[in-house]
Amino acid sequence: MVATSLQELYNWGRKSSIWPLNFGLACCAIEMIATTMARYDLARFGAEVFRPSPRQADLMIVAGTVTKKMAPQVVRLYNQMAEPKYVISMGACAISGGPFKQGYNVLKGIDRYIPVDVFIPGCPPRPEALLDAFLMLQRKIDEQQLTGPGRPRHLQEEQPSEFVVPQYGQHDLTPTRNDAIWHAPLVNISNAGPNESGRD
Amino acid sequence: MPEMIDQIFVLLKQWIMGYVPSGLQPLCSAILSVLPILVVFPLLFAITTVLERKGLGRMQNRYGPNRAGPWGILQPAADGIKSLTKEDIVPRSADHLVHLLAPILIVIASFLVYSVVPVGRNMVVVDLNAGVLFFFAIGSMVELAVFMAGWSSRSKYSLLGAMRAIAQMISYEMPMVLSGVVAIMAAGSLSTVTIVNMQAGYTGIWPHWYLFTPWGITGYILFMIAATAESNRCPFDMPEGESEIIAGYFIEYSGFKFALFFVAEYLGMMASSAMAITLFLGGWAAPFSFLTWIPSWFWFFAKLILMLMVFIWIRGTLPRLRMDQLMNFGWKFMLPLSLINIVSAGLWHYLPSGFTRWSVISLLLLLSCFLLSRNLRRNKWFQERTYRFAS
Amino acid sequence: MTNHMYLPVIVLLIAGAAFAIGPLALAWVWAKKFSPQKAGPTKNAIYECGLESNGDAWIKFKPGYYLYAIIFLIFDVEAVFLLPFAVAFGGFTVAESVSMLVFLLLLVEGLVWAWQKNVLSWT
Amino acid sequence: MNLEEIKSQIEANVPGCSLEILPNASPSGQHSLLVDPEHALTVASFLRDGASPHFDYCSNVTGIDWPLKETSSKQKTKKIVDGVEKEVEELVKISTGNYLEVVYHLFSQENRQGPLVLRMRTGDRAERVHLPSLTPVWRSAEFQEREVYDLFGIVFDGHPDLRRLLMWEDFTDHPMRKDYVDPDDYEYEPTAHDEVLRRTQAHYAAQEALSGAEEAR
Amino acid sequence: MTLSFMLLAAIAILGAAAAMNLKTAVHCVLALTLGMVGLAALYLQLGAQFVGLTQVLVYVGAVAILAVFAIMLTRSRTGETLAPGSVSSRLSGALTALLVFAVLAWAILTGVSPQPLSGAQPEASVREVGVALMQRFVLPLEIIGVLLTAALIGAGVLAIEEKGGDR
Amino acid sequence: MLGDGIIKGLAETARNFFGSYVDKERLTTVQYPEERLPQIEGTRDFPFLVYDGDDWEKGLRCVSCHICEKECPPKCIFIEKSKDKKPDAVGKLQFYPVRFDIDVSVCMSCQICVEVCPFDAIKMDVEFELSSDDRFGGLLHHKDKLAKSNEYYHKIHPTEAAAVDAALAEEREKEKEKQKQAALAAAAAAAAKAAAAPASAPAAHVPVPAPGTNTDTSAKEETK
Amino acid sequence: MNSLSSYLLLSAVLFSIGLSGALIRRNAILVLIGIELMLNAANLNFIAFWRYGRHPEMLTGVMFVIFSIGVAAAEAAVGLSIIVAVYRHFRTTDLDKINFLKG
Amino acid sequence: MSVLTEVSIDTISQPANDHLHGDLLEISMGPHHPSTHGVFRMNIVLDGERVVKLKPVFGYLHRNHEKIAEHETYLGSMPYTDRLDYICSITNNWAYALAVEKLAGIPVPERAEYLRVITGELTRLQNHAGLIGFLLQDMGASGTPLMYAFREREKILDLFEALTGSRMMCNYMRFGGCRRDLPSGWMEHAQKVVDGFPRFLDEFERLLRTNEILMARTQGIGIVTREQAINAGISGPMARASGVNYDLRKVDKYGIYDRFSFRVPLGEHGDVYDRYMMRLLEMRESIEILKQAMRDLPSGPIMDPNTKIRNFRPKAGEAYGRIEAPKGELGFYLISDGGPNPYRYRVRPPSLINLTLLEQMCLGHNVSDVVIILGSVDIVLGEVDR
Ligand code: SF4
Ligand code: SF4
Ligand code: SF4
Repeated sequence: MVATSLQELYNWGRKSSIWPLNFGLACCAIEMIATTMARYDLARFGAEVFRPSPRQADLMIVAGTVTKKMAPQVVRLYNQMAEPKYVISMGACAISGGPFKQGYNVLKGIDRYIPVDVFIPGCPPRPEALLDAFLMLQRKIDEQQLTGPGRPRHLQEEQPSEFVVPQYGQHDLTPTRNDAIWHAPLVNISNAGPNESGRD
Repeated sequence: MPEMIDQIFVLLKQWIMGYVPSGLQPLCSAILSVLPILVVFPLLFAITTVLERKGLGRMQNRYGPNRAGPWGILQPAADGIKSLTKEDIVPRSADHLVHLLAPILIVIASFLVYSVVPVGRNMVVVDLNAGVLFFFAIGSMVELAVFMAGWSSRSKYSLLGAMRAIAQMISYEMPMVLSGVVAIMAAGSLSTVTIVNMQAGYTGIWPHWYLFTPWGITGYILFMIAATAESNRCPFDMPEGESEIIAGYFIEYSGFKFALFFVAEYLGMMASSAMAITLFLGGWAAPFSFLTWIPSWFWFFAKLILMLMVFIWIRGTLPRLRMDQLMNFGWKFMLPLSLINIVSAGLWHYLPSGFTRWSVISLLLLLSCFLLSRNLRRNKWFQERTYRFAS
Repeated sequence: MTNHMYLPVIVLLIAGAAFAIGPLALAWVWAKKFSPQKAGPTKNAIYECGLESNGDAWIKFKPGYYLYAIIFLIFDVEAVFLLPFAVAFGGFTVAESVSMLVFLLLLVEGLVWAWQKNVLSWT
Repeated sequence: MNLEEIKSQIEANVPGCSLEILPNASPSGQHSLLVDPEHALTVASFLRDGASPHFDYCSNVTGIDWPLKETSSKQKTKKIVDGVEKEVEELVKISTGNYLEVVYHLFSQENRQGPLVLRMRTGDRAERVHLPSLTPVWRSAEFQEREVYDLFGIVFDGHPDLRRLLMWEDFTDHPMRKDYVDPDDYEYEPTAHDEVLRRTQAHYAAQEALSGAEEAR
Repeated sequence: MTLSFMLLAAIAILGAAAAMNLKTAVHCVLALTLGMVGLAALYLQLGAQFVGLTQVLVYVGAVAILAVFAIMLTRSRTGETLAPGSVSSRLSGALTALLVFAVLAWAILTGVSPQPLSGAQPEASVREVGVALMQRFVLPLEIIGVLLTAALIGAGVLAIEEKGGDR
Repeated sequence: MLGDGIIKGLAETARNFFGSYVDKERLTTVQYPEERLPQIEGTRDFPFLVYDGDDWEKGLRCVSCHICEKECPPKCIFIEKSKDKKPDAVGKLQFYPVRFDIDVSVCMSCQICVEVCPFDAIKMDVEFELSSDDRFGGLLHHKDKLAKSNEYYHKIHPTEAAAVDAALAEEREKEKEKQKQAALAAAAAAAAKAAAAPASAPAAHVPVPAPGTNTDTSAKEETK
Repeated sequence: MNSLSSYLLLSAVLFSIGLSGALIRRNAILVLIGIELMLNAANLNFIAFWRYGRHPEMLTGVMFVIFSIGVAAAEAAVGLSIIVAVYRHFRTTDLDKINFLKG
Repeated sequence: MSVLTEVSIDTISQPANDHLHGDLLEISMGPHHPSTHGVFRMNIVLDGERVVKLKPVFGYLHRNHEKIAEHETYLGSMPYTDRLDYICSITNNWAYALAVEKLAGIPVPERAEYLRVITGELTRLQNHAGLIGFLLQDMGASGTPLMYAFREREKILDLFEALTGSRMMCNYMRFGGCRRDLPSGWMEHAQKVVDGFPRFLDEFERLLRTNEILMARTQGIGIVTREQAINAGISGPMARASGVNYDLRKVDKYGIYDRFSFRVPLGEHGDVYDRYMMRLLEMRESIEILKQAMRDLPSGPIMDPNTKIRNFRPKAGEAYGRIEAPKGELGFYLISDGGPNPYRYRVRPPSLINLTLLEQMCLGHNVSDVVIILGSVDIVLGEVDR
């Protein structure tokens, strides 16, 4: 009884006071800013306190293209945030490199280096889509357990709280992905790409 | 009956004290006087944060927090719970002990100043003979705490922020003290209670607040500006200037330690406002003689909240100054003006009362204000401009 | 008795300390019980805009800050003399007030000097 | 403004420089002036200060990669085969390119004219990639030349601060060159095409060796 | 010898001792402030409220800040040794101090005759201080005014040279 | 005098503060999950496939011509063409996609696929609440998720859908006409050839132009 | 031991600590701090004597301390300025080194 | 290559009269910094708070736009141009369309030209409004000016959404015209927005134009003289703040700009205040243009009928097309080899080149000035790094 209400209180507190990191990367950041503005007003959820220092922020909205040059900084910022911390990957670029995924300097998804809680597709996602994702994150937080094996990562002692910061290499970042958290799903090859007969 | 309500807390305390064995009486009395402060002001802090966020929202055509609890009033509670359960990070290279002590010290200092604030008739923790001095002396501890915070973090931005903060605080502490001196001269006491009592009378329906004298209003405005600077509020929030030095001296603080800085900032702001109310706005005295039936503590808090609203209003409007301008303003405008204000308060005392004294002193103050501000503006880079157009 | 007079202040001091330390202790307990602290090399490094910070922050600082502190110190002491004067001001003769004015003017002279020497302009 | 006139102006004032007008077939009609690198700086200063109109504004600086391109075409030549003169069709290899080029778009703000398109070419694409920097003449070239250096690998002599502009310092390639191969990081592409598909499949083949294929859909 | 005296004395001594022994200059200043606050509290306890608060205002609010600035200003890039000097100089210094203390303690313990409190608890109210200041101590006041101005200008001159380099 | 500009500014914020209680202009917030902005007709978010009729598998207009796949700038469409054919929206026999995937984690909502599709088979949706915590499964939209009915299309883009329907109807008419002509011709030919042989189902014999050839496209572009 | 002598004793302790610091520390700023400490020890004496003296109403001790604080502040300002100025010349605040450099 | 060694800030020698200064403090502002408008970084060396050296570091948003465009069709690059200067997608479209039209010699119907002017000027309005909001945000105003600016911006974005389907990434122009004609009711709506806009400007001016703090903060800061501005290739409002009378709408008269009467405001001092005022004044002129264009909008086709959308292959050749984008001269330099995709595709980004003088502008100023100087340049990282 006490444990559940404690858990409820904990979850309620966390979800009602998610302070995002003041952090924008590209076009999506403009929509992120628009979300905090009068018409959409992220402040209604208590989340307008954009903290410029990662120490005081709870949520990192990766809004925009993560280039390879920027990726180490993003990971370092994430590492420097205090637990519990969440990541919303906003926009096509942050999820997968998006329209720029063919670029040599574009990271194909920030989830290669840090764990992401919610992905928002869109280029850029509408402010409402960000709000929707934010609500989704709140729901996720609400479902988290304080104890037991199902408890979230930040409550588990053995789970890492910081991840490998990639280094600049001669041609690419090293490592190109963090294998501990990112696994490409296995896909049947014949389905992975168009078979030649299907093309004209 | 109005007296009853007015003194309800005092009576309550006396009633409780009646049940306490006499050996414990002093301690109990102390605890009972301290307890309300510990409850009321943090609560007020919480309310102020919501008010600020909602007020700013309204100024900016939006609602502000309205989801946590009814109308969002539980927002601070959520923030508190969140901060409490957040990880506490101390940078490796930081000075751990000082890093820990800084937020504690700043909160202690912010609380201590409330011991001399009279929040109502007969409602003050201690009526110190040198109450105002106590206020300033304890207030100056904040500077040290800020320095400790910025220095111990060993981050470049925090150090910059701390240096800015100290430079700013020491520059505005003088005007703050000196502008308070006029009220002390008039009241003839450093005791906050006496100062308020001196202002509690009425002429007709008009109160005897020091605000309603030329030197009083000057002093009040100077005091408020200095108080804004002391509590690092906009437009003097350079020490934590987000857009410049990220978060200033508390950049490396996380979790509840950071929250403590937040608390201290608001407590400091409220304390300065409370002192301004005490010195110039008649403390708990009602604004009109026919309103004296409303309890004194109500008036105090009404005034306090009003002043906090002004702080919020200013924050919602103004951009911040630059460091050198801030220092210039402090040393070249505020300080001389507050000195002149002291002199004019002295003159006021020696001049015969009546219209002459009013006009002479007002003129003196206006003139010096004008001259000083002209001196500030006597700058090529401080002018309105007209533009040409090519077609 | 003096001691009793300061008792509330002491109580407030302790209470203020408790207000600060209590939650910190609570947070510590929470961290112990539920949410383990996870220190790490990057996490506990200095924040500098997402880059690795190089060079120490504890450097020799610019003298500009120092000048203000000197003037402030002098004026602080001045205030110390001014306050008792202000308290007793009501009973003073003009001559006594003038002597305070002279004191003030002496210091103002220092201020004017500093002003003119541009000590007061921040670079 | 006429390119011919400018050319003759330059020739009159900068002795020894060799200029060439490169015609542009597109409807834009922006023909360009090829300058030899040795005299480029002098020509540039002349264009800014001496020429009429003054080209005081250098708007755009960019590089172009022309890799060696061998086109072969059939040509009929007369040849003596077996002592008999015959018309023989022969495959003639024409190789073009194999140089890097910088293009400057100059305008005159004073007379509101332009663009004057100035080009310089390097000797080849590997060794002789040095060109004079025009930043001393037009400050606006500073970042753009750095960018060209970064992306194309043209080294501008006389540039005040020639570092990579966009990529990190340890990066060794010049990605805007036509023969640049970008790093292979297509481990996963749900809708892969062409080259990307090939690479993705390679990754999957490696993965499949590890475990049984599993439907991700 | 009340409890409060013991406590405050302990704080003062602790602060002073720490100020003289810590390795980091900033720590020393912070410790000094602690000692000063302890002293100020002792003044309060002795009924000299105004003096006690002045002590806090001047030492914590101003002198400590100034000292901290001076430290920040004189930090050398190479880092500096704050450790006390050689063993011999340390020893001689400590011995001298001890000797002085012994003499003082002896004088106090033998020389001070037990004196009754003169009448009631004296209170130095601010008003009295003010009256005394303006009536009996006018001359010292003006002198201190001159002194302060001189100090301001003197320190300023030293500092302006400092600043001259910027121009 | 120092401060009048500041006071003007303060007055402005005060006006907005009090205005927010009375004036809609000064309180522009739309409280999203409960309130929504009115749908703007032209809005585009992600593409979807239009189908006619009730059965989405049968009614898909897409003929798997791979044009959109090739033109999509970030290459986020993947189509697998069927081996067999079935009649399409206009009634012609066409291939259909056995697999049609759009990776919305890449799609940049540029609408180029819509522009180039000669068959009005792919259109832009207004659905934006697609957030997911499943990186790989949640954001790769397959045919079943992409297929939306023509009625839905009418609901979200009424004007555009009406125009498309009109164009399609016209084409259908044309097609019918053509088929009729062909049938007539066939019938005539058949009649002329030999009255003995009974006319078998003529439509099945109509030669179908290869999908994806540009003949349709150019016609399409002119109508646009 | 009576109250007065305990205060005096405390003052003596503080004085000795300050003295030892002033003698032992090599950093000029810390030496100055030591001197400050000694001065304050003396102030404590004045207050104690005023408090337990024969004529507390004369306020002499208190006034003395107030002036003493003023002087101490002036001393600190000038002293620290001199240290900074010296630092400017010798690049160090280490008194031994300063002596050495001078000699 | 020896030149590759970085000229690191660490190698800056201490000034000779070292003892007269404090130590130099080297900090990096950005790439994660609240006021670098994205992932821009400046390595700053501070003496106290005064900037003695500043080196911008680019590339944190280098998205390889040019390389990608070499593999895309001409049409396929159009949506990518939206993402260059992601605040003003329409003007980017326009510049690109203009360059392609030059390259291939495509005429544009009159109505389309008008639509381009209307949308382009609306873009300028929302860009400038946003910019002054951001500038004041950098100056420390807690969001209020930015909120007001975005309130107006949202109205314009609504117009864009109704016309082009997207709020930010309009992808509106095509070679030889525009993609979509005005939907019904759009014009009335737009008229309302444009008519209401001066109200916002008045409000904004009341809020801040004569504000003492703003004047004190911005005047005399980050001065660029006329000659420097020209030589450094600075364009757009920033150049005009320095008194350079060079507005491509007047110089090139591209599109149909010679049909509108409007004025070009010019500054004298070239400081931050002038740059701020340039934007305010330009907005008023844009409103004038908008009013004229909306009044005169003719009917007719919006696309050149002979232009192909797919399989567009211009003849071999090259062209440089430029327009006056809100941030300055935005140029596209295209080389065609006759294939379906450009052989070389180059963007001349105004933001990047306007930063050329950043160090010079900031030297000797305060850290706080650096952020507003940067803010007044009006950069968008998508364009700076491409
Ligand atoms: S997803 Fe689109 S809008 Fe967002 S950053 Fe990438 S390109 Fe820009
Ligand atoms: S272009 Fe149209 S018909 Fe062709 S594959 Fe794409 S959606 Fe289907
Ligand atoms: S909208 Fe653009 S990116 Fe998305 S599928 Fe269509 S063509 Fe591709």
